[in-house]
Amino acid sequence: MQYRNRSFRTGLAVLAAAVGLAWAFPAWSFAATTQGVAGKNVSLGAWAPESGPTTVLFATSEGAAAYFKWVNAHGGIHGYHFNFTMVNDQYNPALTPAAARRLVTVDKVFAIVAGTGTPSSVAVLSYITGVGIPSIAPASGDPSLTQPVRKNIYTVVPSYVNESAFQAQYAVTHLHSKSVAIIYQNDDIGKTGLAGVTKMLALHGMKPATAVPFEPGTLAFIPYVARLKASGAQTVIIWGSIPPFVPILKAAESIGYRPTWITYAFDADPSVVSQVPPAQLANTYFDSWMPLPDDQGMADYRQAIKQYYPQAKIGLLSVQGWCLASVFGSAFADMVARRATPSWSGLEHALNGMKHFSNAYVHDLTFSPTNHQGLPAEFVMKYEHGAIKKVTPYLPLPVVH
Amino acid sequence: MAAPPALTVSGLTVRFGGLTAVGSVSLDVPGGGRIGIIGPNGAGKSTLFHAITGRVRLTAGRIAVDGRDVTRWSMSRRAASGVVQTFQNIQLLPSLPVLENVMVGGHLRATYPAVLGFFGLPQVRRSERNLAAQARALMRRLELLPLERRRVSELPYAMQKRVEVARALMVMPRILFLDEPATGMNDYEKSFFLEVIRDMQREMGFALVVIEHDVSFLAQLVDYMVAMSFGQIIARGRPEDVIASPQVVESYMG
Amino acid sequence: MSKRVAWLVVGAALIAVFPWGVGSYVDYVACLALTYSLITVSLNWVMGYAGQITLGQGGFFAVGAYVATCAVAHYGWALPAAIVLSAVATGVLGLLLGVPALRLQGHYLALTTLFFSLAVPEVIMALPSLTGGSNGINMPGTATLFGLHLSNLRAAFYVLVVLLVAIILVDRTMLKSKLGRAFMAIRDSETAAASVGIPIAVYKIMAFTASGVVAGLAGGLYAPIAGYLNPATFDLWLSIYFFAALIVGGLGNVYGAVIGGIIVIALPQLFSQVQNVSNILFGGILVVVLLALPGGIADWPRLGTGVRWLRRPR
Amino acid sequence: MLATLVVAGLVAGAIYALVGLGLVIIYRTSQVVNFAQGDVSTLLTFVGFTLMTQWGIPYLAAFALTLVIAFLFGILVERTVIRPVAARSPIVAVGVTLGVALVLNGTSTWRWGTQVQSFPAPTSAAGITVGGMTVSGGSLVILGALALSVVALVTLFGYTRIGLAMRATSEDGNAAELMGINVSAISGLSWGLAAVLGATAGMLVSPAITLTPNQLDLVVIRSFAAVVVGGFTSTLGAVVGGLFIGVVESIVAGYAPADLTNVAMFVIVLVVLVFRPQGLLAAEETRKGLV
Repeated sequence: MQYRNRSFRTGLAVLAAAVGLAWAFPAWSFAATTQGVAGKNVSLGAWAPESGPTTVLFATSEGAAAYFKWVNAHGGIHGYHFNFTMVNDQYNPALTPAAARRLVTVDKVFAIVAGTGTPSSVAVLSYITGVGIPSIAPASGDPSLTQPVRKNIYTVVPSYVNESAFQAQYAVTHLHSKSVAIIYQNDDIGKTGLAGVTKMLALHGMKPATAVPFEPGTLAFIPYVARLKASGAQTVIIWGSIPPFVPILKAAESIGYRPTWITYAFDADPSVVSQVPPAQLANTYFDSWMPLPDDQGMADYRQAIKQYYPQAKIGLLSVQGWCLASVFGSAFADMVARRATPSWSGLEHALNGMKHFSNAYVHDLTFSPTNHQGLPAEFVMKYEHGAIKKVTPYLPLPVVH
Repeated sequence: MAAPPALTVSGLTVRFGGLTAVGSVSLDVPGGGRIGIIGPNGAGKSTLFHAITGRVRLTAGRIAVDGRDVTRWSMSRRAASGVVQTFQNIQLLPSLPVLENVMVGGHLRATYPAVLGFFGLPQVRRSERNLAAQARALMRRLELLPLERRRVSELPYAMQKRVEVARALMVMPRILFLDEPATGMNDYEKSFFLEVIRDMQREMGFALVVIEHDVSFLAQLVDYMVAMSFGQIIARGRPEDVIASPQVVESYMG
Repeated sequence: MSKRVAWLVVGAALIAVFPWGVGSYVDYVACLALTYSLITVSLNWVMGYAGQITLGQGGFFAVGAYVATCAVAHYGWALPAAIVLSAVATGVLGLLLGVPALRLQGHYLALTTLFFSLAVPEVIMALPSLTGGSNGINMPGTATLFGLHLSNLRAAFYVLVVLLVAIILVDRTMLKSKLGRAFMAIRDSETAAASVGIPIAVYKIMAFTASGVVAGLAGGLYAPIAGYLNPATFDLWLSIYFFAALIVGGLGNVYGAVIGGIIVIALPQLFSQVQNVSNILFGGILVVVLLALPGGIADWPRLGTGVRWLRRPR
Repeated sequence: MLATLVVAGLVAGAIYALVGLGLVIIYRTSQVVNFAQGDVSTLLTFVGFTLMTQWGIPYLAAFALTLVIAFLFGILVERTVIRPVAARSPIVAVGVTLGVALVLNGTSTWRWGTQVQSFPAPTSAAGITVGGMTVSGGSLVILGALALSVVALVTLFGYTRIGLAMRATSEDGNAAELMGINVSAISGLSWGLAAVLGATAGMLVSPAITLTPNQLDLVVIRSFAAVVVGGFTSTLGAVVGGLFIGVVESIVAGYAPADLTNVAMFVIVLVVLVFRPQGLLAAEETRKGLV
């Protein structure tokens, strides 16, 4: 019994220590309308999957962080320098509310930029909306973030519905495909993609030749590809967060199936592409709203990643973070150029003023008070003679609901 | 042997794979009787106990308690019918104090529905107080009372044996099986134990079946003895006769 | 006033003022930590007392949270009724999960229950019309617990503390009854338990059921606090975290379970500001604690022996 | 079609089996379920990746070197953090493996980053074509690796003194100790072997999937299913279980309308647990006589 008493006291001691520790956090105030701006220093932040099952997406957070470090090193934006804080939410929607509250009440950031992940972003929607802090360009294409429109949330990543609809449209109108199939990751991202493809095909009086779901992490793709082959589809759209592009194309090659493939530009990375059977690569189209990492215009990005995140690989995931952060950068520049001190309403005003806006990284972005979905323009690429080439100019994304 | 048997074992056989541990043993235990079992190591004595109490599944045979067939009953159900044993390798709850170990034996006599244990209702507390009082009474008889708050894992082996006996008595057995109770006891402890268990048996009226290697100790405790070898009963009768029988002497020699 | 009462008063006062001194961030973390503590305490009933290794707690948590949310969002139930429904549902599931425990031992049982926890999010994904599937589901903000909005984290904090204290009292009471003794007898020696007439099957199932009820209550409370559920929360690692929480806190000790639940939530928060090493630090601390204190943090009085023994391994 | 699916399933199943074998070997000698098996494999795959792509060591030499490193690493882990607790409490040791998993996962993330990397393939050979069905070179290597591992393990367990000692340890550690077998050395050896198997699986599967710190999450779950199906104490059971799950999964993916591969896995596990809880190939030792 003495032993039990002792552990009871242990409990109390730990409790007291916990209270003490927690109180040590300076976290008194309510979020003011302009917090996180001290002179010419601006605090920004984002939740990021630094650990957990989806660390792959952490590269996007690193890209955003690299952007701000690069901006700071080059004189800032109209003299403003940025301190970008990433808080690990492990890609767990139960922990994102903690991360968001920490950013808002402890780190007191001015805005959240490029918070990563769909489940995470949705989990804090009501909190972010309630606080009113700007959340700019989350790394998620979930339509629910901007429908309905929330005053302080703006998205840049094309909604997965529009994106997949764009791919289907390209298959039908440019490739003149008579039958289009989709292979998609069996989760919300994949299913949203399926919805976009289905809607676009319906506009052309078509239906998917087949729709094949797969689990993230699947090893053997031959069964899935065999079903695509059996459907006789001429064009196959590959959909997922980071779709297993190489295994799918290898599986297709091994069963002698060569349709035209359409996939997202994450897969156009040279190191990925080098593993694809050449005969399949010749039939593959990549779409993107971002420049490729090797583009001439991305020299700053490449230098910044090498300098600040040498462990990270140059690739489209970190390009994404860079581009998303650049939209914030442009809006911030626009706000302070009008001699306005940074404020939430000022930032929202600047964003709402973006009409067919382009900067060095993002094209044809349009926001308005009733539309917070930027829908940047996309282009299509293809590998020819070992080098990737644009096969279309920037094309507007189709609007489907 | 006029009294009706409390326990009837007939044709009890236990095989492990190809090995016959107990081969067709039959045995009657009269109510209130005292039976000793002797035999060399590996004779199947403990296996016989385990088959009777339900720890080991029997291959063939029949077991009846007061005429009721319990052959297919689980160990806990047999315990509820009064078939209780202590173990050669002690089976106690090492992390708990002595008192709790003994009180576990009163499980079936805690009268409240188990689920009420989550809520400290008066009825639960009353029942627990009664159990504790009964456990302490037993512990006093076995001179365990000063140790009531000690964890059993801290006790010497002979004391642990005693705690196990106290727990078994707490069940209020109809037939009590003691498997080598005197192991690890010195002469003083043995004579103390002998006295206590005799007294308790007289008071509580249970039948006693004891496995023991210390034959002279056993002879003082029981009035009927059975000798086993290679899973068979090779002799039975009055202790002095069994001990002296040539088969028994030979089985120990061989 | 005895020393113990003084301690209690100090503790109660600290808890009472706690949510007012910290911001909503710490309040949220505290609520999450208390929820985890509740579940770890329930896990302790099965693992610490009844000695059955289980990784099913994540599944219970998920079912509890989703049942409450669906009952409120789709069927218009009042929140208290919905939470009770959660507890009933997880209790039934616990009862079913207890059945394999009758036939399986040790790590077999652990893996069986792990597959239960893995299957739960699959089922959630497979029923999108009910659960929102992978899009997740919102608990209506109008739901209140006897007038309390649990999305108000301070209110939620007090509710959780009250529930946790109540469950600790139940735990203490149970240990002093034949129920607790039977659980521990089964843990220490099933042979001994059976030899005194304890029906092992009944008690194992009872442990799983009771544990399910408490984990379901915790899930039901978590739903309105978080306001949004997504199957991504209830992945493979969740159940393993509860397991780790109990081992680190102290198997078989209710205060250890509480501490463990708090630690697995609070400790990673200390490293949550990204430094690329949060997993290394968190994992490293787990390993070091277990090496120094195999009995968990609640075993700290024996830290000396642990360390000494660590210096000179077997 | 069916033949293609079966072969594809066997290849995936071979990976589950390789990881599962590691789980079984460790469990048999130390009664510890090793939750770090996936992260051990991944970290070592990254080591191999560095040897091949950054140090420029030829594929085969780097592969072999990685296996040596794996063996030593497995022993190191067992020595430093598992052994001190395993003998006292296997449950606590399981908790330690969780901590190890986190540390190793964090190390992979920290050292190699989170970007998708591509791991060199063992062979670019086109493979063989039988009756219009092509089996790729990579697939053949995976199947060959499993066959080789099984032969090696069977030889080790059945025909060498160390193997007999390992078997004796898994039957009864105390008795083995009394017989003069150095049980703790055996436990270290089993961790070394498990790491070798995991590294093999990781390096062979990585060209097919992509190399990331969490690449083996799904594989590990399937491997757990494999050992539950096969029997947690049976070496052969892990192989049969892995191949069985791989094939069933492949056939389901090829014919079922929606993706029911996970459902199929749960059904298999459930059926086995209900009708043969100790697994298809393990001796009946998980049952108890008391209840």
